[in-house]
Amino acid sequence: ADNGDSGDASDSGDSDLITVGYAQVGAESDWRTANTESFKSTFTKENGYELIFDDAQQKQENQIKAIRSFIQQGVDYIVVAPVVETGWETVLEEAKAEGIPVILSDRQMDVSDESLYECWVGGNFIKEGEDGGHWLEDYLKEKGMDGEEINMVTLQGTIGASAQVGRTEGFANVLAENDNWNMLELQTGEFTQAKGQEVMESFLKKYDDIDVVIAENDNMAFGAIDAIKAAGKTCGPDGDITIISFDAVKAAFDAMIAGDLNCAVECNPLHGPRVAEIIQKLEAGEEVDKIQYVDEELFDTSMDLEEIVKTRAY
Amino acid sequence: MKDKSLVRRITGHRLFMPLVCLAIVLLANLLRQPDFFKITVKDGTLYGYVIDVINRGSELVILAVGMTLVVSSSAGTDISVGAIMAVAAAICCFILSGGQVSVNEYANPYVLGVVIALVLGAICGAWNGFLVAKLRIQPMVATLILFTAGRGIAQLITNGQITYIRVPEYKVLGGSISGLPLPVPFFVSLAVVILAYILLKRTSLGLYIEAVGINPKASRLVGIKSSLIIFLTYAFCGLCAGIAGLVASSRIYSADANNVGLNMELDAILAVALGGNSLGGGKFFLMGSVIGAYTIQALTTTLYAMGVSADQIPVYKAIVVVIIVSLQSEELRKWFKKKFATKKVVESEVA
Amino acid sequence: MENNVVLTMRNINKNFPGVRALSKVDFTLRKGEIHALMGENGAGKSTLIKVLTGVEEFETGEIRMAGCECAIVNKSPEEAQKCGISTVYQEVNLCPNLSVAENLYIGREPKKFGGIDWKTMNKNAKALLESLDIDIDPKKAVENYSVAIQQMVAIARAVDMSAAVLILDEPTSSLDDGEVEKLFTLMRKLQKQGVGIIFVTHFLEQVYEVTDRITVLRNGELVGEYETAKLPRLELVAKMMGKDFDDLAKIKPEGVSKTKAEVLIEAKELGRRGTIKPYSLQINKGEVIGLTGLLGSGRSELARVIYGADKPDTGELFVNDEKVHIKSPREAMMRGMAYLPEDRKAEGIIADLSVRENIIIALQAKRGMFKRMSTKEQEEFTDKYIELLQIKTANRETPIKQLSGGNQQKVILARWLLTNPDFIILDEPTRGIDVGTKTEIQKLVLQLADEGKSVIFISSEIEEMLRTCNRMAVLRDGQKVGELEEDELSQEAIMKAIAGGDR
Amino acid sequence: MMNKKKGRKSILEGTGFLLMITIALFIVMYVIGCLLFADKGFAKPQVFINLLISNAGLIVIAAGMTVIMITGGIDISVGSVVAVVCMMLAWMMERKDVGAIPATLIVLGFGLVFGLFQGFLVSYLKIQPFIVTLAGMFFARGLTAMISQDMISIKNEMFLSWAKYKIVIPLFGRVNRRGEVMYPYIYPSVVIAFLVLVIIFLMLKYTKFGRSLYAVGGNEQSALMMGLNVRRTKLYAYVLNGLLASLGGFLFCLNTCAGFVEQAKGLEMDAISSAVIGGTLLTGGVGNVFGSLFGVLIKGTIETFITFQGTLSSWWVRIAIAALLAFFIILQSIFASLKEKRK
Ligand SMILES: Nc1ncnc2c1ncn2[C@@H]1O[C@H](COP(=O)(O)OP(=O)(O)OP(=O)(O)O)[C@@H](O)[C@H]1O
Ligand SMILES: Nc1ncnc2c1ncn2[C@@H]1O[C@H](COP(=O)(O)OP(=O)(O)OP(=O)(O)O)[C@@H](O)[C@H]1O
Ligand SMILES: [Mg+2]
Ligand SMILES: [Mg+2]
Repeated sequence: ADNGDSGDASDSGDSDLITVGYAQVGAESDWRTANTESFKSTFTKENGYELIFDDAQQKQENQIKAIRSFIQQGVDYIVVAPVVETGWETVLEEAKAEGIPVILSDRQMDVSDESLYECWVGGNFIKEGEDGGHWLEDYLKEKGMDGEEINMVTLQGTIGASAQVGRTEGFANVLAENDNWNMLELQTGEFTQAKGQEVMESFLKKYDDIDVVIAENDNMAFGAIDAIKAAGKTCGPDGDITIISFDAVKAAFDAMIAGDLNCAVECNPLHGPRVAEIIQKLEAGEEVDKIQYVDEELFDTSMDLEEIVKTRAY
Repeated sequence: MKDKSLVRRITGHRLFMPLVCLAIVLLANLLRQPDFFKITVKDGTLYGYVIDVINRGSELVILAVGMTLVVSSSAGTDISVGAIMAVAAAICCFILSGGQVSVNEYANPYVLGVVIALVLGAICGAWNGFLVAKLRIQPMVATLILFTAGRGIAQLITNGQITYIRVPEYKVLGGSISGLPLPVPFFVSLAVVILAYILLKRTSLGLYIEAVGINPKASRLVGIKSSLIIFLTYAFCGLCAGIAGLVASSRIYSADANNVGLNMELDAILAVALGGNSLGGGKFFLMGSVIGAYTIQALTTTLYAMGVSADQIPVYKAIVVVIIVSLQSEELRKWFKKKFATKKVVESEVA
Repeated sequence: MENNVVLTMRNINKNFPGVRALSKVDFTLRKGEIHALMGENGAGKSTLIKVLTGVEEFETGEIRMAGCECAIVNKSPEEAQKCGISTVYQEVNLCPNLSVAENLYIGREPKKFGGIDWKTMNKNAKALLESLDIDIDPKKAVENYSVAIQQMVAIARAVDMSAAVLILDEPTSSLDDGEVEKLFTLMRKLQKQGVGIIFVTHFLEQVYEVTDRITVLRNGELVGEYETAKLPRLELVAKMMGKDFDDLAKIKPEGVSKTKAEVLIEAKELGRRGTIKPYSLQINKGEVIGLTGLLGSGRSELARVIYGADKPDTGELFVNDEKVHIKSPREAMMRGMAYLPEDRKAEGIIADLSVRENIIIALQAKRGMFKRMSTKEQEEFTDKYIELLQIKTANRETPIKQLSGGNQQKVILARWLLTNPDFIILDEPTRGIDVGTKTEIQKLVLQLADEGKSVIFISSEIEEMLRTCNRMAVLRDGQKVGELEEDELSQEAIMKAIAGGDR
Repeated sequence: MMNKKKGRKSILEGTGFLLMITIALFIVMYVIGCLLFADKGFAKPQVFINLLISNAGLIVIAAGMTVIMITGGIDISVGSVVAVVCMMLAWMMERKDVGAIPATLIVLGFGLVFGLFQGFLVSYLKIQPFIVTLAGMFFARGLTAMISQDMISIKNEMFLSWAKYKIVIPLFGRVNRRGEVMYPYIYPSVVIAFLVLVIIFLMLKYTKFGRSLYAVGGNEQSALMMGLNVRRTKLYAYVLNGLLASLGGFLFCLNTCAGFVEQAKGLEMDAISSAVIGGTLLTGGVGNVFGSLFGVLIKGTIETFITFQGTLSSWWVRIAIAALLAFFIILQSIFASLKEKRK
């Protein structure tokens, strides 16, 4: 790497290693842990990298501090999985002034000047929401219920989180196309099982005729399943209530195999290799696309889940 | 004349205001949505919003018991209880799963997991107690350490994963047993309350705790080991957090280091205050705290039932809390009394 | 209003829950007069003062001050100060964390460039304290000084501010004779300047020394107002108590010298760095030992290291010839000791607990946590001592903080008597206690000694000590400088020993 | 002889002592950092300056917290107040086209009113500060969500120009990877934070109000009986704190330029622990704003340690922060008790 500053980490020790500073959100979910693991296993010394990892404990201030620290440590690349989309202008300009390229992962950033970062890698939450919606359309058709009045409720994620916003919006797009779908209520379960359960309990008491539950992550879906069972109802492919969930962690496969969950839309956390690819391109001086989606799938009980789960990394 | 004194005895009782507050919250429900009080039977257990309050409030009740004693003896609050819950849940699940992410049968005996979780909870409490009683660090600061580290320790134990124990018996503690009319957590909290009550009333521990909380110097001079008492209350509080952690973990048959007991410390402190206890230490009313805990849960359940968005709930909660504590405010009561009294004088003069 | 009257209170009524603290009380204060407010413990003296200065509200009545057309009601001490009333309350009220100088001048700090002028303030404070012969560093926090010094600081503050009325509620309770004399000089000076002074005390001598007039309260009711010169002592006492009072000069059975010389406690070179220099002391069974010395001479400290309230760092202690290591008050207590502390508010009362709990707590602690005394037993004990010491309280469940100062002291005394100790340290036990009870307490001390118990008795009142003590240890500057035996005890000898002339 | 001993003792006396320990420990810690991470450039001036830049808001909030803690109170609503202030700024400027200056004035006014309300409940209705401000915390956080559940980026030019205005210090220049000379720089927020510190310091030391705060915290009953207006003093303290919290929120917003519901969660704990590390007692009567500044810097240094270390797992980060915090608090308590013993 180029230099000029005597204090830069790139000069000391193994100067041929590429130093990458990764500002991670935290470890608030299994998804996140898998995401971190993906980076840690990709950016190893063997692969020619030195990774400086920082955990922001879900606080944007901490991430800003970390980026400033990366700048001072003279890293070659900064990768950020922003806690939130907003408020990055100042610190990104500081990075730009130092000439350090920034790559975003998972969530996007809302900045006025797109040249402040090189590119973004992540899942498409809106598409995930739409996928879930389309799956439901097909499923209902299959069951011959496409004309009927369908009552549904949504367990939203933490309000304002990208995943919540995107999935809600995506599903709403499909909802708008189906006049017979009736969204009774949206309430946040804050992405946790306990809250999801509590909110679902409340829904079940309020509405007698819920047909579909949209849970914006797996954990809330698990909570909802318990609440439904406690209320003396059933769920899953053979039950009264259809449940769609997002993320598709391993536990979700277990739930689908157990017949409690209908469908899980994947949200792929394995961003590390993709980011490494991008860095190699940038090192080679190539242009990269601004937006890079990772591949995501959808799983439901009609598939051979037992086999699929063996191949899953998280 | 006699009636009046009875009325006064009732209204003067220290649990009167907390009970009134709980009643008001419930009454508001009765007006807004009568089916709040509808109770049906499902699978031999009672089912309804009120049962939810009793069920969901259990952890809070358990925490409030421990918190009451801590507040009383040390005039400070333990802000680490939420984190300790996570630690207890994590260690229990870790032991029962033998380190796997998800298991369908116990890797170790259930009792072992529970006992170690409770012991660890008590040890966490003891650490807090050591800092407060021996090193004389201010309670909130002392417990800030575990508040910060607790969830980290829990994640360390579970290696950052949510550990699932998919064994039906594991769900019992946080669920219900058919034949039992009320959910199990209620009985757990009942047991904790009774245990604490007996401990405080059958021995002179309650008196010691109050004395130490009011005047530690004087207490030392009358032969009470002030620091030991403070230490014990923290250890007990840790134990309570451990129990609450187990219940919370059983509800989701897993250990979620980030979310078990999240923000529970604040609700627990609030419960203590709503129960008419002073956060300045000294005299305490255990039953007041229990009522306070149910008041908070009733409020939360109500707001959910009304469909208030979860992130706006705090606004309503704040308003209700301010109204409740204002109702309990000595100053406001004095002010009303004065107004009332002058009015009466004027009336009698007219007559 | 007569034109030399500065303050009148008419028909003042004040109720506390369950207690009628003041009922139809009248009070008149004239210009340039020192007016004693007398009464037994719980008669309502402090309450009257608190009502006047706005600490407590009153139900009905009227307060007028010279220069004001209409009746005034002070809502807070702040307003009272604005009316020209400055007050020293019964319990010392200073901010422990602030420096002496700040405590003297807070609320009226000298200013420079719009900000507080610390230099001038410290200089003024030094001067003010020196005028009272108090040699302390005004820059140090008040909490570093003993109760007595704090009391002097509070007095200095009030005196310095006094405009029309100065109120002193038992200011002399922890002062020694020298300090009291200084205070009187000051009071006389202010009197000449036309300040009206209200003076509360339980010391009859002091009343007759400085006051012009006496108002007597009993049970919250006004007994009457008298000119001091025209009211004989015994009559005053009778008025306060509502009954005749037998002369209390001779309570010590003369000539019954204690022949038993069985040693109960022996301290050898016991000391604590920074507070008390190593000393040796023998305490025999059935003996009352007095500790005497000037303010801050270390009397309290000497006693505290025996009880383990402060840990000694040199020397040895023997109880019944057995060497003991007392590391905490609890251990001392288990060996049959008891300690009534000097600072009632900080170390004695447990404010929010009831009278009952305050009385039984020491015995309960002695018995142990799991041997809880039954409620019935607790109530019996409490009632017994309320009766024995004539504690004035609405009932046994009243929080102790609602009792008058003197009655609080009785509760603490009851607490220790209940533990039936072999050896009891009484640090200023009669502080703030009325004449009648004071005699009772002195009798009690002698009775304890008769029963073969040993007592350390600390008091600033030499007469009281003379009446009760068999032997006295004299302290100066944290050092025990001598002992006076029974036959050497006289006012003169003690004064001499304290002053340290020939020793 | 006694007197001489007393004179020497008084150096260690009073509030200055804990502050001295704090400063000394901070310096030791920083030097250790410089040695440990010498190869990574810990010793660069900008690393230190970044501590100030990133924590400007916290410094002001901790100053307000110090004032409250001196009176023996506590305010756990400040984190939420910051959130609502940021949200209001963002919402007003982006959604309602309010100018940057009026928006700033409005949020400062909001802080004042918020403080007034909390102060009223604490001082006139005598409700426990913890509970009042807990309710305040809930309220402000919920209010944030009510204003908008979106994340709003601030794009207002004037506001951004405040946020990005670099005040360059023409010393210790170095060359960056593009070959340009870079000087250390600060933002205006740092200057504002320091101004606030100095003003609060002077107020605490040289005004009657400032001293009354200490008196009330030392012993409320005594302060009342000495003729201070305890209620008003406390009320003003909360009003001042409300103002400082909103000003802190404004500085915080200059750093993040955005408003969203989850912002500044847990900031109150940072402020409280900073004040405590700086020698302010939760029991009241003792405290110093410069102590709180060092408290903030120490916490910042601990975090900087961890970012420079750069390999810790998420959970180890929490544990490491707590361990360093524990180490610091315990050390401080040992020093304090040694001093107590010497007395
Ligand atoms: N805050 C209070 N609440 C209830 N009762 C009180 C309170 N303060 C005083 N009393 C009662 O009022 C009566 C008068 O008390 P006060 O303090 O005026 O007595 P005093 O004459 O000053 O006695 P002492 O010489 O012991 O100080 C006492 O019976 C006391 O118990
Ligand atoms: N004039 C003084 N100047 C400085 N310090 C003093 C003075 N008087 C008392 N002190 C402080 O008080 C301490 C001793 O007070 P102590 O309470 O033991 O006195 P005492 O003999 O019991 O008298 P009393 O109980 O009447 O106050 C000393 O260690 C000293 O710090
Ligand atoms: Mg009195
Ligand atoms: Mg003494």
